[in-house]
Amino acid sequence: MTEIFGSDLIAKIIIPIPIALWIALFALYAVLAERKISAWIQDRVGPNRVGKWGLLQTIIDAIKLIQKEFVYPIRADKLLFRIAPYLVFSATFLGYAVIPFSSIYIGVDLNVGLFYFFAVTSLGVMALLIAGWSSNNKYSLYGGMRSVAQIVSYEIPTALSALTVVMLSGTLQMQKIVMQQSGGIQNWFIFGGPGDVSKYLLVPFMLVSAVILFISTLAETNRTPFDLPEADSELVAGVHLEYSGMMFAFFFLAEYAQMFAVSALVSTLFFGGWQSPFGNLIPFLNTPGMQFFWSLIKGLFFVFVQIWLRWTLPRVRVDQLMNMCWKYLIPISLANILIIGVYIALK
Amino acid sequence: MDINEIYNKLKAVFGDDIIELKTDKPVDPFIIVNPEKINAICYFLRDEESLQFDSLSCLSGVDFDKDNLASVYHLYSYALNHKLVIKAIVPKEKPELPTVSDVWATAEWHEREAYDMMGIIYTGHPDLRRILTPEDWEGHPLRKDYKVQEFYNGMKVPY
Amino acid sequence: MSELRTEEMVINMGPQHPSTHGVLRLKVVLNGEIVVEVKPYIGYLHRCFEKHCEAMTYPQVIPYTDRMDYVNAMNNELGYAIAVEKLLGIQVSERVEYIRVIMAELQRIASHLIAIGTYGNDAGAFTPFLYCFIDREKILEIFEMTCGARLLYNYIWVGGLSHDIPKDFQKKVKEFVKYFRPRIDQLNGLLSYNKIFIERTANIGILPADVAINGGASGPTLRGSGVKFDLRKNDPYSIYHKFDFDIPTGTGEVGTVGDCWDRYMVRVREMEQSLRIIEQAVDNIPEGDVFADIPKRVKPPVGEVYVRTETPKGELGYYIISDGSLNPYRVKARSPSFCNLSLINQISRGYMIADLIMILGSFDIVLGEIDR
Amino acid sequence: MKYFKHIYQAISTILIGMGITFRHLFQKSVTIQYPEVRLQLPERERNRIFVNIDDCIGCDQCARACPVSCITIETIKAVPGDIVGKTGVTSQGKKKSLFVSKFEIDFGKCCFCQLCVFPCPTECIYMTDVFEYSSYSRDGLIYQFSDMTPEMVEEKKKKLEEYNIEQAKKKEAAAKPAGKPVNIQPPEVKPSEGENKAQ
Repeated sequence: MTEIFGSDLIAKIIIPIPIALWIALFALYAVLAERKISAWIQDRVGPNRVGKWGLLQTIIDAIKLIQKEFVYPIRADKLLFRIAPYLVFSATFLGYAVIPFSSIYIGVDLNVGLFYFFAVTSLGVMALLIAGWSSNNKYSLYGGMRSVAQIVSYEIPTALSALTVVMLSGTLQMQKIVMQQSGGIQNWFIFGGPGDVSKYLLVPFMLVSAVILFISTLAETNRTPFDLPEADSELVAGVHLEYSGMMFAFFFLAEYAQMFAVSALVSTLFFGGWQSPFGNLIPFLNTPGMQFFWSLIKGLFFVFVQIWLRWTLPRVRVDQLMNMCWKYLIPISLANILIIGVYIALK
Repeated sequence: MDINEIYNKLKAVFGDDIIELKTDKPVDPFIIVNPEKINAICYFLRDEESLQFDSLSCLSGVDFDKDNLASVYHLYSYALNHKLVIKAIVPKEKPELPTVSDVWATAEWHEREAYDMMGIIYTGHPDLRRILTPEDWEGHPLRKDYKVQEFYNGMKVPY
Repeated sequence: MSELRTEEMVINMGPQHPSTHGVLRLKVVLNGEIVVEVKPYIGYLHRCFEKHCEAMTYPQVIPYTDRMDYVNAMNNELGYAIAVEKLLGIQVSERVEYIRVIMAELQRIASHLIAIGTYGNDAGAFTPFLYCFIDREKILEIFEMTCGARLLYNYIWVGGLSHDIPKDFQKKVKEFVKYFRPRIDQLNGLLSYNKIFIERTANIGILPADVAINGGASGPTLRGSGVKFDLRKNDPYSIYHKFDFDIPTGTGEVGTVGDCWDRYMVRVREMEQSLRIIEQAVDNIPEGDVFADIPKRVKPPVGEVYVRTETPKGELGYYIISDGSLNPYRVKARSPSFCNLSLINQISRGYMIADLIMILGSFDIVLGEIDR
Repeated sequence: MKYFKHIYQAISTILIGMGITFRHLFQKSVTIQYPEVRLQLPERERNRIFVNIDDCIGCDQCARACPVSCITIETIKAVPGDIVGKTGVTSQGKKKSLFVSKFEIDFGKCCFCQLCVFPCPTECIYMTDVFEYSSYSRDGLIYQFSDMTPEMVEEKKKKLEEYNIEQAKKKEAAAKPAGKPVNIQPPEVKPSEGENKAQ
């Protein structure tokens, strides 16, 4: 990057801008997509008044939110109340730094990229707790407490299932993980990554790993069926309860940004990231420009699955959430690690 | 079980506390009982092997006539599939009678409602508060001589 | 180190809360997420139904009964009409009875659809809610076609009906029955047997049969506890004795008998039974005049009557005292939701706050009926 | 074993649910784009009431049938020789002998129960399918169906008063010799057939 921009500093300033733009654009249209897909699932039409097919709907909504006054609950801790939404958003935004969008475009290709991703995104939990506590509302406090328990617990299966890939690839560097999956669909880590025929033995275990990663990242983004911090039927809106206007919009933005971040993580680790599924058969599909396309399309696919799940499933209860994590996801992913370890040792 | 049999059975046990059996009115015959013994009678009705009135369908307060209020119990037996109506009549000056909420748990809210609407006081009730009207409401609205209060918390009541 | 001081938290759930199904206020004492005590406060929707009735003539009360359980107006009217007819000593014609039964059963399905849909919504699944409303819309269309109103019908009158059925009524009803059967299966696939939903509802809020009977529970709440009791069968009114249908009860299929899932599932199965009744009735509507028995003046003799009917919520009883004038002396409505709700404190202790929502939802309360 | 059964159940039922919602993704929506597309309302539709005042004889039956008392009717007796309305008879040929000086329906109170429609002897009050009549103030929901201007009301009232005084004088005069009261003919209202009337 330094070669392109001539200076390291300028590169560092310029590189995050497309990501920020992408987040803004994505959040706008993910909200619309969420509303449209939910509408289609429910045999409705969805937003269709503002712009063609409602394309401008969320922009109008955002403008409305910007115009709104900041309302502070009486006796709220104003400072903490104020900074919480921005903290949530920045935690998510920091995670984007290590997501490879293309072979030439990644914020920072850290050698501990994956580790950094988990570390930084879980900072968001602090902000949620701050938001819940500072609102001075019992429902919000419950939401905040739940989200802490939930996100902290689900860090473990997330990390454990990602570890299977790390074991196979031998690196934490995101760009390297993607590079290893080059050469077509059969080299993706969901199919055992690069290697001889024996790697196909790993397919069921990698599939389990990918599913666990998907489930636990879903829980970390607080989406149905794991949207306990904001469970609208019990806690009304949980941590978001007292927020209005732009501050609420930031929570919203952060949620959608994180949806894409974790989807990109799943696709990076298991589905080849920006790699074309056809490998080098069609070289055009593997040019840096097309790599953007692949990384986005894969990410968006998982975003779609998240939306799809949300409009299908009921919400789990808080103790069942913990049960699921500690009794099901963690043991299974540990077993998975063991099996992959045995495989590596035998090879 | 026929109402006459029930009446005779009750009469045999409680004697003068069972005041009257009325069957002349159209439909639904009922038994008028001494309000002070209502609790004991209800226990008997529930626990007696041949009666087994295990549920209270409905408990209503009624403005019986000019001087009296009535508490009407519609009983039903799931076990034996028969019904009974008993009435306890209390004077308006002292509308008190024992609760039956320890016999049938459902009576708890029904009695609260009767208290709220009619002003019948059920002695021994665990939580006799107003249930439908606000706690600081004046008067008992379903009495025939009820006058709407002029102001409630500064708001004009008859709009 | 001195012990950590902990105290219970009191949460006011409602009167404005998305899951209290109206303006119900629950004062919940919580120990962490565990419910220690629930105290319902009702009366926010009190509209003086009983006092109003004393100033109305008998036919004028019917629009008021509609507004008690507003998602179930037909059954409210039916109970009231039967009660007044009993006071008057009128026997209505076969045709009227058949139409009444069809209407009541359609309304039962509509009411259960709301119960099921909102229950899914309580659990966090919004999609079944809207599917249920799509189906309910079809029923409301039939009602609208028949009497012009969609929610509050004033259709079943003392001695008859306000309108005869329109020409293509039978066709529409049959179409609906045909359309609705697969929708129940879809609902079962989407919600009833969903593992998460089962986890949320099975073994939650267990209501043993003896507590249910003693506490005055009725309808699906009672049947969910395994008591095979339905007024349509056990104390038949109208012409329900002519129809062949089963009484679904809670069996503890996925949990314990009397848990939330059983109460929910009783409703789903009751919809199937209602379809059966409708199918039997719709082809056999006899010819006749639905207005013939409507009295010119409703002036019952002195007397009193207690009539109970099986509404979707449970046993709706009308205790009507007549003093021989044009206006009833006293009308007391024994509403099923009122009695069912009074059980909530007993059975929700020790469960979590999320379960409390599920327990409340499984009673299918309508505040219009509780507060009257 | 139960452990794996739980996992199997969870996955299979979730997939069933997802299958159902996926199928619905491609189904036609049931929404009606309301202001542009309108449903054909059934002919029995019960919405805003309309009163055909030309046929109204001012018998007050609808107001008495109303459970919420949202109908207010005031009438002035017509003096003999005065023609009520344009023709003095309803479209069915019934004689009108009352000026309906006030016929108000408060749709803020109306509960659309249709009880007012059935007793009307001339079928002049009926429910239409107009449902869009919201208003910014509650007064906007009070509909006046009488077509009489205040001046006309004043005039008729005066006329009646004069007539009454005249009649009283006549009566007084007549009472002395014969003692036979002269009544003003009450409006002829046939007993209600409305209750039996279907649409």
